[in-house]
Amino acid sequence: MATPTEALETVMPATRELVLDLHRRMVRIRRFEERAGKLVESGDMPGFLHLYVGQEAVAAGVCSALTDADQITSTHRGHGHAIAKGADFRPMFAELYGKTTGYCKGRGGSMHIVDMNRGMLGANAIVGGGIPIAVGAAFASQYRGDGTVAVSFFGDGATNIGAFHESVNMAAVLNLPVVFVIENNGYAEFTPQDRHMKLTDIAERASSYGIPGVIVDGMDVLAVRSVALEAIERAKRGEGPTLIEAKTYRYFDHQGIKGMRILYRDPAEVEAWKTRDAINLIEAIGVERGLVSAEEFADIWAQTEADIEDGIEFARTSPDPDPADILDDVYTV
Amino acid sequence: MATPTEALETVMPATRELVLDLHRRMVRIRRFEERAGKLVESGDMPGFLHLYVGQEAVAAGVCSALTDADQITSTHRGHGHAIAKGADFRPMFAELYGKTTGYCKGRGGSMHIVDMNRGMLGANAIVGGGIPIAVGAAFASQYRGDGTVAVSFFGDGATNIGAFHESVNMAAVLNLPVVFVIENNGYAEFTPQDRHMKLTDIAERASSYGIPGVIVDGMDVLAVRSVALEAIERAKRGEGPTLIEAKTYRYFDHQGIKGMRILYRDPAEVEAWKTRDAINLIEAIGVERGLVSAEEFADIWAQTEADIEDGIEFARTSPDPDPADILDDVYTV
Amino acid sequence: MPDEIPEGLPVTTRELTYVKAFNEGMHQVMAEDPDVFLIGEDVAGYGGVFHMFDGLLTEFGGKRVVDTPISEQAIIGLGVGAAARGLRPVCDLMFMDFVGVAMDQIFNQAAKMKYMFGGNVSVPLTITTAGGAGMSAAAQHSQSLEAWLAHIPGLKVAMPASPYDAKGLIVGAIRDDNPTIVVLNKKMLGIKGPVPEELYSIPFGVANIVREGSNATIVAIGRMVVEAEKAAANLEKDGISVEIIDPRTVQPLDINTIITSVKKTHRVLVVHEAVEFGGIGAEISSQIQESAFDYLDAPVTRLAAPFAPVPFAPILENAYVPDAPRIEADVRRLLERK
Amino acid sequence: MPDEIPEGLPVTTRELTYVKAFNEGMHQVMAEDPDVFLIGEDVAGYGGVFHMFDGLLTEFGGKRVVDTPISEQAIIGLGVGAAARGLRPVCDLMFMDFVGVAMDQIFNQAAKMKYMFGGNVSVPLTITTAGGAGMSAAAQHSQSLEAWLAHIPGLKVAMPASPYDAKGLIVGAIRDDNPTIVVLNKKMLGIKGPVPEELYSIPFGVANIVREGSNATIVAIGRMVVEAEKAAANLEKDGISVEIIDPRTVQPLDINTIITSVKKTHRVLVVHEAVEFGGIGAEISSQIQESAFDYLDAPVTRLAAPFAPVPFAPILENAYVPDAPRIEADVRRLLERK
Ligand SMILES: Cc1ncc(C[n+]2csc(CCOP(=O)(O)OP(=O)(O)O)c2C)c(N)n1
Ligand SMILES: Cc1ncc(C[n+]2csc(CCOP(=O)(O)OP(=O)(O)O)c2C)c(N)n1
Ligand SMILES: [Mg+2]
Ligand SMILES: [Mg+2]
Repeated sequence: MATPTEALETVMPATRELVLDLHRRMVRIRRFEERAGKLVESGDMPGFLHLYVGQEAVAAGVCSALTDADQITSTHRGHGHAIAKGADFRPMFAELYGKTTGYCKGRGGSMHIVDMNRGMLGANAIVGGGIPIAVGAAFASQYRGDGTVAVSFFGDGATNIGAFHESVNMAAVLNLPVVFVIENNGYAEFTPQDRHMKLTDIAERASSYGIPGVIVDGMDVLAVRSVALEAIERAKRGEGPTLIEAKTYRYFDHQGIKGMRILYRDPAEVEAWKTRDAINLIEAIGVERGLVSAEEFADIWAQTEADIEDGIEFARTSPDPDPADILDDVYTV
Repeated sequence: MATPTEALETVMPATRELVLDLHRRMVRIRRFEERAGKLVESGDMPGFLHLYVGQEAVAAGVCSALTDADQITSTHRGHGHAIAKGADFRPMFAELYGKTTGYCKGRGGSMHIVDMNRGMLGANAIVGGGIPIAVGAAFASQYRGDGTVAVSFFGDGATNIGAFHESVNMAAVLNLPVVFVIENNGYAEFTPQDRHMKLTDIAERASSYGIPGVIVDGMDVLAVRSVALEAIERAKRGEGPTLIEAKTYRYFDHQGIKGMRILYRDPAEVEAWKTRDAINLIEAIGVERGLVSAEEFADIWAQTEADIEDGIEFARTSPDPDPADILDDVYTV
Repeated sequence: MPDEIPEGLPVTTRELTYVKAFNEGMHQVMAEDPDVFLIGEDVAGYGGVFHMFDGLLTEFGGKRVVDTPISEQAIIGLGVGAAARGLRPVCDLMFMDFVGVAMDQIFNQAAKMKYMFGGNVSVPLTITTAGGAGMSAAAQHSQSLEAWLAHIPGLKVAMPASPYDAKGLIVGAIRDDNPTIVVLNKKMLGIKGPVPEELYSIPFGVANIVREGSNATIVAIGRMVVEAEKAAANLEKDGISVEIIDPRTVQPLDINTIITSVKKTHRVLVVHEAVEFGGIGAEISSQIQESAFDYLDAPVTRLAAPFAPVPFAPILENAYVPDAPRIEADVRRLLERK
Repeated sequence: MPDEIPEGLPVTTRELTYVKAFNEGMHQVMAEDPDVFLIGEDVAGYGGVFHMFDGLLTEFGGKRVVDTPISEQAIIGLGVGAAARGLRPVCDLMFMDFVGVAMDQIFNQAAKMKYMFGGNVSVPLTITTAGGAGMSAAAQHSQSLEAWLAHIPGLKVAMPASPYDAKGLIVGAIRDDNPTIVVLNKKMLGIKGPVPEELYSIPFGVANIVREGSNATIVAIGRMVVEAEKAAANLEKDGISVEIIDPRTVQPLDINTIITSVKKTHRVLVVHEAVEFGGIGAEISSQIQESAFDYLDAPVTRLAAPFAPVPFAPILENAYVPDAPRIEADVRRLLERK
């Protein structure tokens, strides 16, 4: 059974701007996911979703340390990474609704959100599929010497697939500016970590590649940002990749909000993790340190709400794709 | 540049029978390979061969610790494993000649030697291809509770491919009776180890799977046998897999005897390794300890020579396959 | 090869869904043969993401129903090794789209082992997976890749198109001494049909004449059989009599049954969900015109997906996958051809 | 699409081997475009196991010519990521048989990215590999798997059948803004033919009429073009005039050139090295009878490998791969068909 990382008082320094920025990224993810999840479950939206709720600090912390020129690759659980990287709600909702105004013109849906302008090189429906692609993006950084880095996000379960192994080793050998971020939420679908590997700390796998492995409290967004910054600086200095393991948790089911057909997780475990909710933690820090007021945090929630309504409205009223265009964009012509 | 393992005086205990047995296995491999290599280079035999000369102690040491009921999987460089596991020269040569009397009735050739009666579950022309198959053989051992184990042999280069990672982790999680033997000869084709990974000791990769990793001098057949025995006993006790790294060297080129089109290895490196030749070492031990006389060793060489002549003669005079049978054995009917 | 229903056995038939029928076949064949085991991602505790394996862990225990890490190469490879040692592994691949990460073990190892090893090894491995579009699952979770699999000597490939076949073909696959792959269709999981309670198996390579007819033949693969039946029912209203052939397995392919039908109807439409170019329909079409050239009153026609990945938006996906109206239209066009 | 030979350019032609022609194309296109890099196993220091990449490391240095660990998923995936960022990676897969370990990156990632991402990304990735039998390399090092690749929307597939095409198609592939795969034939590496010194590229989707004729058409893929030429030369002695079409790329397939020929000759044989069942010949055959049904005097005939893995023994392998005598015999049979 997964247990929350020990409740550390975060010791990371923070500015008012930083707290607001990180909080905004996380709240935007949280509310987007909750709404999107409901829209699918009510049948308003097609398909199915892997929701990121609970894990917000990982995407927010890492992406806050990146610029638009830096690239990320993501997973089936990719909305959080896209939003943290700066994706807009309008084309995101439009994509989930399968509209022409969506990030993929309705072709991709939830598992393929992309935003090339923001360095979001795509979600991926194949476990491990995005990892070598991030290595390639980092290769381009090195080739061009443009000072950018790439980050690949993936789950604990993904670290058991061949593509992970090949990619991290390749990046190590070629000394590429890439950061590998394991979001260890304790489960691969319904299989707990102790049934899919014999390690507690997946960061240990870094030693197989001769690169640093770092464990971080994935509920502490400041801590995540801090280790990410270090890894990114290292990458930019030409010292190669880092493997970061963020210990985190998803509050909802593998797919959708509440599908827990079987009790593969103890409800007490879920509750225990929620006591260390990343958004609560940053709000507490902001208020305690006198950096941000409760009202200001409330404003972010409210603004997010308005942005979501706007995004949904935009998506709903956007045009459907035209089946006559079905063969467009198979090839670049 | 690969350097030979420090020249340790072997401290392993040995009996006369054991020394004779190990010596015989190694000499049989050495001479088979040298002859087969020449037969291909002279155009007498079709195809191409990856020769095992230099690495004999690994196959001999490990396979001496196995019974016919134990299973092994092998690689493109598989003759040594087959011979060490007890394969006969006649069907081996016949297979290399593509004859019906060969181990695969001429269908497989050098890279697919199999001997089901001796637990040789096949060479493999895909790097890493045999590793999950050994895991499956070990699964069968566990499923049946028959007390057998499986061993997978593969090279340093193969430890960078996805199948290696998935297989070792799977075996660890399922606690299977399998032993993974890395034959680290310092090169993947023409690429030295330090260009294909950032580790010196590949055994360190064991820690990624929560299993023991062991390094052994791959030129010391007694030492190899000893670590193999320990891993096998462990597996049989139900304690799961072990990753063994045997430091060894191939004397010939990646393919064939002398193809060194480019100087990817320093000739001095080759010579340095030859000073610790595994067969010389066991002969020295046998004589020094008064277990086996020089004449007895010479008899083994002579007997091997005779067996080789017999095998080649058998192969040459065996019938070719009949093209009319080309569709036989695609399916079990 | 066992018969479809063993003779003399009492047959009690009732309605079951496609996935329940499959599941019943799994239960019965595992009860029959202790060498059968199931391994894959979330097949044990969770019963498989499509409920395909519900109840198996409870009935047969953790030794025979095994959850794994996300490691498809190792899952299939484990099956190959265990099968070579005489067990009868069922390895689940969840989505057919995942063949790409395990392809080497499927085509270079499982399928070739027997031949390459001179007949010395049999590999009675069964791979289960789910294919097909129509679930808004987009490009990497909706594919039909049977053409790849059917092009691999040594492998057999089943595509059940009814609950009856879902049960009979999984049993047939597991009892078969060769590597087999059974491709369920995700959109058919809840479709109901009559299924005998008893254990039975359907041999590979025997097509099903789903409906007899005289004006045209439709060869339909997987879920397209259902769409073809709807089209045929509509065409019948206009007095057009359509024969529907479901090959059931695309490797081996029961071309004889198809040829017999075409020699009777002289016109044939081949329908599948996969993209048309290089799809299994191409092979079927080629074989038909090779064997029944002089009987054809019109070219063999194919209806399949356009040459694009499966799009997400429902409106596009609906346009992408062939359906009854388009089958009907194509049959009418086929009949108009002089 | 660039022309085959840029107009107005002086053309100096001399004899080169297939592999040298390919190599020259690599050199010239890398000199032309600094965004092109090469990555793969032993492509740098060793120049590739088939000498395909000889001299590139020396000319372009270690930044642009990169050796890797044995990690094909990461090699192709690295290419996908770098291509998405605008570089033009050439990723070598050494043997075509190895596609199985990298298939996911090829078909689910490289090929689908553009479409799945709504057109927002182009993936100008080139994969190089070597296929074909005849080298006593057995079942896992001798395959022709172009039918799989041609069935993947988003990917383009070239199979050069001459030194001229080996150079022109690798250049065309690298300049193409889509993921492409260029499949050299191992047994053709030493074959010589005229090759212009200048840089030129052959666009994808344009067939080559290798030989004009009137009695029958042979559509031949890869090395089978050479065998078809031998057969045609022999048939000519008996006054039989054969037209040979080499599609050069199987995706896209220049069906128009084939159809035009068939409408002229009325009889057609399709030849390839891959196993017949589900091979690219099935698609070609289907399209021919769909588009030229009324012009055919005989069924479209296929000649390809039997449904078995590639056997090792030379006597079996020779029987396995189609050759000139069998092509000749099939053309004669085709002409006898009433
Ligand atoms: C190659 C492949 N295998 C299996 C799946 C099915 N699948 C989707 S998500 C998932 C679990 C992933 O676990 P993890 O990497 O821990 O990510 P998480 O879902 O926890 O975020 C699985 C098995 C897949 N999409 N791709
Ligand atoms: C999947 C795959 N990739 C590449 C090859 C080509 N290849 C054959 S042997 C070899 C090197 C293997 O190196 P290693 O594992 O160290 O074994 P060694 O040859 O040194 O015994 C390579 C790259 C292959 N056969 N299979
Ligand atoms: Mg997880
Ligand atoms: Mg090696």
